[in-house]
Amino acid sequence: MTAAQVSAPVVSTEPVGAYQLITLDAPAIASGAEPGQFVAVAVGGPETAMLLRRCFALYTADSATGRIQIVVAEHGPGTGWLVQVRPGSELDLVGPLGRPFTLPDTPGAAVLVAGGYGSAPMFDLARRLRAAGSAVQMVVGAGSAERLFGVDEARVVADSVVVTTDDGSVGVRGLVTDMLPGLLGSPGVSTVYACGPMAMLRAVAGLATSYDLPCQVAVEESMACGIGVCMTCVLPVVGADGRTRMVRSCVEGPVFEADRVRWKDVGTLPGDVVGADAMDLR
Amino acid sequence: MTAAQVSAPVVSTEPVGAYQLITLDAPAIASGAEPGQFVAVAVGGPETAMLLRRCFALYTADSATGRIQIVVAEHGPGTGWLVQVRPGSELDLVGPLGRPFTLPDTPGAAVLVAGGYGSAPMFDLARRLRAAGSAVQMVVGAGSAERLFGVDEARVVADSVVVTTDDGSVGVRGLVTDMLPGLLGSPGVSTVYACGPMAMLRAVAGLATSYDLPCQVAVEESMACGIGVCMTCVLPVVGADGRTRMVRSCVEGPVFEADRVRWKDVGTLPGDVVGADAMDLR
Amino acid sequence: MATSLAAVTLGNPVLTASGCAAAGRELAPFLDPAHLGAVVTKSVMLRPRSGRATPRMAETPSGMLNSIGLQGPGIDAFLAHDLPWLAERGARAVVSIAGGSVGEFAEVAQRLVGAPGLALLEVNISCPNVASRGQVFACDPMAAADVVRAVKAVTTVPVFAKLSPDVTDIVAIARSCVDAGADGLSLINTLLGTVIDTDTLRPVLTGITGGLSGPAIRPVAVRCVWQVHAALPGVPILGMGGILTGLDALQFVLAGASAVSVGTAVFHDPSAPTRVLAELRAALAARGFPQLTDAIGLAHREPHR
Amino acid sequence: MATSLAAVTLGNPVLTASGCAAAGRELAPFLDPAHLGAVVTKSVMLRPRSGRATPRMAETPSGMLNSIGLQGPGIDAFLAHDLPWLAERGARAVVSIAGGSVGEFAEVAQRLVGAPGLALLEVNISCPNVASRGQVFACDPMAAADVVRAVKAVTTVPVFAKLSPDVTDIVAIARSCVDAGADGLSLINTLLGTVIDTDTLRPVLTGITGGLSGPAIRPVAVRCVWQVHAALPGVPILGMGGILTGLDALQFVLAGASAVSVGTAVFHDPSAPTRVLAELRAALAARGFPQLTDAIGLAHREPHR
Ligand SMILES: Cc1cc2nc3c(=O)[nH]c(=O)nc-3n(C[C@H](O)[C@H](O)[C@H](O)COP(=O)(O)OP(=O)(O)OC[C@H]3O[C@@H](n4cnc5c(N)ncnc54)[C@H](O)[C@@H]3O)c2cc1C
Ligand SMILES: Cc1cc2nc3c(=O)[nH]c(=O)nc-3n(C[C@H](O)[C@H](O)[C@H](O)COP(=O)(O)OP(=O)(O)OC[C@H]3O[C@@H](n4cnc5c(N)ncnc54)[C@H](O)[C@@H]3O)c2cc1C
Ligand SMILES: Cc1cc2nc3c(=O)[nH]c(=O)nc-3n(C[C@H](O)[C@H](O)[C@H](O)COP(=O)(O)O)c2cc1C
Ligand SMILES: Cc1cc2nc3c(=O)[nH]c(=O)nc-3n(C[C@H](O)[C@H](O)[C@H](O)COP(=O)(O)O)c2cc1C
Ligand code: FES
Ligand code: FES
Repeated sequence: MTAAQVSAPVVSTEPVGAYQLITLDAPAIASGAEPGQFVAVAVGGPETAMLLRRCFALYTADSATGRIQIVVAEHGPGTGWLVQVRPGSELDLVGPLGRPFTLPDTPGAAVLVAGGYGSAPMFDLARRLRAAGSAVQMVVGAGSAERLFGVDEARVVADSVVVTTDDGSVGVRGLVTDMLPGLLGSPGVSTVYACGPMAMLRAVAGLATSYDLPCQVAVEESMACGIGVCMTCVLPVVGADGRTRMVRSCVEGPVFEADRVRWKDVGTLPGDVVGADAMDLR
Repeated sequence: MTAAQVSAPVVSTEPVGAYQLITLDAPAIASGAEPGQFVAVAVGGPETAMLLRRCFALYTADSATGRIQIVVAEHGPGTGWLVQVRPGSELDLVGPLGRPFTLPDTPGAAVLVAGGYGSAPMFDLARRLRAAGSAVQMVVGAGSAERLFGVDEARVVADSVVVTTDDGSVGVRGLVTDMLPGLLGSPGVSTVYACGPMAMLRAVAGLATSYDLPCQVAVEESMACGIGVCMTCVLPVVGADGRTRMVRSCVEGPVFEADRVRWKDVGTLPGDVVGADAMDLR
Repeated sequence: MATSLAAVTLGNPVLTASGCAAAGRELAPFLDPAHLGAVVTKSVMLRPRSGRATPRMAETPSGMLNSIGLQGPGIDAFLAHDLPWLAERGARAVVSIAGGSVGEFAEVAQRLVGAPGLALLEVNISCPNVASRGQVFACDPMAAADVVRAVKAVTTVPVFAKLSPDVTDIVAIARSCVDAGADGLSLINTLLGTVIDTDTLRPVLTGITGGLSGPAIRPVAVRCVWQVHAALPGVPILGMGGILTGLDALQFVLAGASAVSVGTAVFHDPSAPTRVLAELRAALAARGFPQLTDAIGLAHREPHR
Repeated sequence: MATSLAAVTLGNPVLTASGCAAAGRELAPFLDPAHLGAVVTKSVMLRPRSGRATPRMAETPSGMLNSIGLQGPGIDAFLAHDLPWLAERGARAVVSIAGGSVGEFAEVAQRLVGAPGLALLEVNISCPNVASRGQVFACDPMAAADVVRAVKAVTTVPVFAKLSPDVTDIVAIARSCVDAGADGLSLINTLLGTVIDTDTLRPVLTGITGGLSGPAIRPVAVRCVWQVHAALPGVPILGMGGILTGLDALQFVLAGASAVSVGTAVFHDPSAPTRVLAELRAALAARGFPQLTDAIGLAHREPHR
């Protein structure tokens, strides 16, 4: 669906572990949004020095109630402002943005891998997968217990859930990727979805490839506009023609086929990227 | 007393006519502040694009309770932010700043002339004048009824009060200065104080001179620092030596002897100002 | 609110800025490109360009740095896919062109001859994102003039030279471009800036320096418009740099701009150009200007009314 | 956190900026000037100067314009009243000097010979507030060098030339000053800007243009420090422009500054210099730098650790 710019009343805002769960009244965004899409939020209020919007994955988007939810990790000044916003005030949102996860053509068993707040888009995805007849196994991990988001909900929406923490405070000590070899090798597993830090996505992508499984990942690149006009959010992605281009993650992503992303070249300019040869002109 | 920089909790904030009356807990400023002094308030919160503090005359400063009050007229974005600040939040203040009104050496009858929020410093001044044995007559004016501040309080602190509005919605239709010829000519009147827009101050100054009365005015010049380091807030003032200098209204004012200010030259650079001859060097 | 940029009359004076609206299509959910004065497209070069490695941006106080490196599809793909889309929607196109050599500029301009919907060429001689500072045409009056002359020689639409503020004397560059045949000037491109990441202890941008845009630079942009209009009052100016509101746009008009581009503001507010237009219209009406042209350069004249 | 600016060792690297702290006295309620690296005084000229007519300032997004016009008491009054106050309090003074001619610079420097507490001269060849842009020494490598040479000839303290960012090639100006004997460079002075009042329809400032300062210009300032340090790694730099926090100061240090000046931030927060110092100290400690000097220019080196 088409993106809209709306002023959305904050219905509620509450801490959930290390995060702030913000519920907004935004019917124009809620209707038609799909898992993996995101919203771009203006931060700082009037006369702010922070010019750029901040992007957040949609955790829920309910066209019936017109509400959406985002899960905000406090990081710098923009998210610092956002977690302080009080119910009743309005947030200026643009969304839904980006390409969502797509469901498999035929049902099977999906493994959903989430790191930290990267689990946010996974619950709606899990519901849709199950509604379409797929089994869902979730692996939810984070640095520590309070940085896990939605473990209880995972137990509801998934057929099985594995939890990991780096410090072992909850679940298995270790990384989500430590759990994957067992899971991805299980009979029936037919597809992988992942959302989380880039290093995790890269590792998941590698494992999915080694098990010959299709894998979709939602990446998180620094974005100035979120709508495809600025070209700041690119990463090297291999096209259908086999050639690599610097592709905008805000409109052609954030969800990509994992095997299309040139993971080890992210943040570099490989010489074989289309148009890289023109760069040394000057 | 010395100025301090403090983080002051907002005790209360309420609309009063066209203004917002803000009460702050700021003992370091309240103790020792005198009428005519002001505070410089940081506006916009963290990450604001508004770099400069906004200045407000102290309406009250109570060393017993540690509280101060300011009267804020919404003007642009800074005051727009300030009038929205909620009780419990903290404002970053510097004060008390500037030279206050001084009391006459011998008691007499003082006429206090105030335009709009310019009445704010006048009530404490009136109380001090009466405590020192002077009679106080107040002339309080504004464009319209809701832009009058403190008429009821004026009736308490002054021996007589005249109210004017440009539109005649309350009191006498006209300008405060229309009332002055009668008042200044009354027997016993020995001094004049004024605070309000520059045009009003200039007119009051002229009338005081014509009645040969000493007059102190609190001016309002655009201020970048409020503490005397930037030289933005100057106006041409005649010194004891008879020579005119560009004088900082934040530290050598905001209260000036009205007859020292070269009213018609404000906003210009008269050729006889000390150092004006050096300006055409380059 | 019609205005003209040299021989071109525009329905209104608010345009997008090059590099801040791609070729218009992505803004369609938020505004109708045909309702703008024109869409200024991302600078296009002869060949496809990958642009730089990321990170390509850093937020700064009231601004941002970008170091895109002129990523683009090249002139052929632009002509095949981008320009026709604008033309079909009835939007006017100001095509921004860039080049690594005088010849490349001329070649790109040549390919654009007769292109549908093309109203004007903006010659980006000032992009500070390219590695070698020595090669920024806009910093050298001669080089700037050479580009303008070469482009003028091949095109029939008006040519605007887009200048960099990072020069000692912008009027000298402006004059040189006008003497070489520029029909007008676009002022300003970004300022060169750097942000150091205090965690990695290295520059944030892969390119070390990037272009500073947004409200932070607005006073510099208004100053450039003021200086150039004062020196060359007959030369039309497309003003830009930090415009967020209609009153910001009015500052540029009063300083001497005949039209304005809204750039970085689009990232904050995708419908900014149409909002700025509405606000500018209201601001002019509130000040009693029967038409935009009455306000152009007015701040140079002694107090009126 | 000792650092040195040429032959001068300072107890710490945080100074005030010229024109943003007067001669230190007014800051005494908020900080102890002796606890700063040094107090940089408002540029002083030979004769008393009235400065310009008001309005002298305009707030801008994350910045401000000023057009003070170098108001000051003249060198004699400065020597009689201002410098002794700093010396008595044990504060080090960097005296900023300005002039309308090479001779005036030299004359002011001459009068300062042997003045108590004088640690260093900062030669303000770059103030953009003066009417004639043609006369800004900092925009011409030759004129800049002439001033430096004349000042060096009469003084024994180190001489820092303070450069303007409003030039095509700041490295060329820097090099010219260093070749003429400058012991170091202060980077940067304000950028030239204009704001139009959309109510009066005229420029806000009486002087039309003014100097843009504050966080808005920080990326430009860091870029200038970066470029000059890259070209002249042995030349000490006093960095400034938009520093509000210790991390801002660290950006300048990593880009190549040996010390920093805190200017406009003082208007927002009168104790900003001491706060910045504390924050910088904490930031260095958190990053494991045993001393400040280990961080100077580090961002130029390839990723470490
Ligand atoms: C598609 C997408 C989905 C995201 N979903 C979520 C989410 O569901 N929950 C959540 O907490 N965060 C999410 N993020 C990350 C979030 O956008 C950043 O944490 C946030 O922008 C940081 O802003 P700041 O002002 O707090 O930090 P600062 O570091 O001060 O931000 C400065 C600038 O850098 C950009 N930036 C900084 N960190 C990131 C980052 N990790 N990713 C992208 N841009 C960054 C900011 O947008 C801003 O422009 C998402 C990012 C993207 C691109
Ligand atoms: C000594 C002094 C005492 C004052 N007392 C009061 C008071 O008691 N109540 C009250 O409502 N206002 C008072 N003012 C005026 C008040 O400071 C301005 O209205 C306010 O700064 C406007 O800020 P803004 O962001 O809303 O408007 P903007 O116009 O957006 O402000 C932009 C800039 O201009 C400056 N500025 C704008 N208008 C004025 C002005 N009239 N005087 C000085 N600076 C200005 C601002 O400080 C700011 O730096 C006083 C001013 C001074 C100097
Ligand atoms: C992300 C980005 C990309 C830009 N790309 C171009 C470009 O390709 N060609 C060009 O002439 N200017 C380019 N610019 C400069 C803008 O067109 C404009 O001149 C500048 O950003 C100042 O305006 P603003 O502050 O409104 O953005 C770009 C600016 C940004 C922010
Ligand atoms: C009000 C004001 C007055 C200034 N006066 C001078 C001056 O007299 N001499 C000088 O060299 N620089 C002067 N400057 C420039 C500052 O010293 C500094 O170089 C510049 O403002 C950038 O730093 P900042 O952003 O921290 O203020 C002045 C700046 C301001 C804001
Ligand atoms: S964020 Fe602007 S193109 Fe993707
Ligand atoms: S406001 Fe800075 S000196 Fe008065």
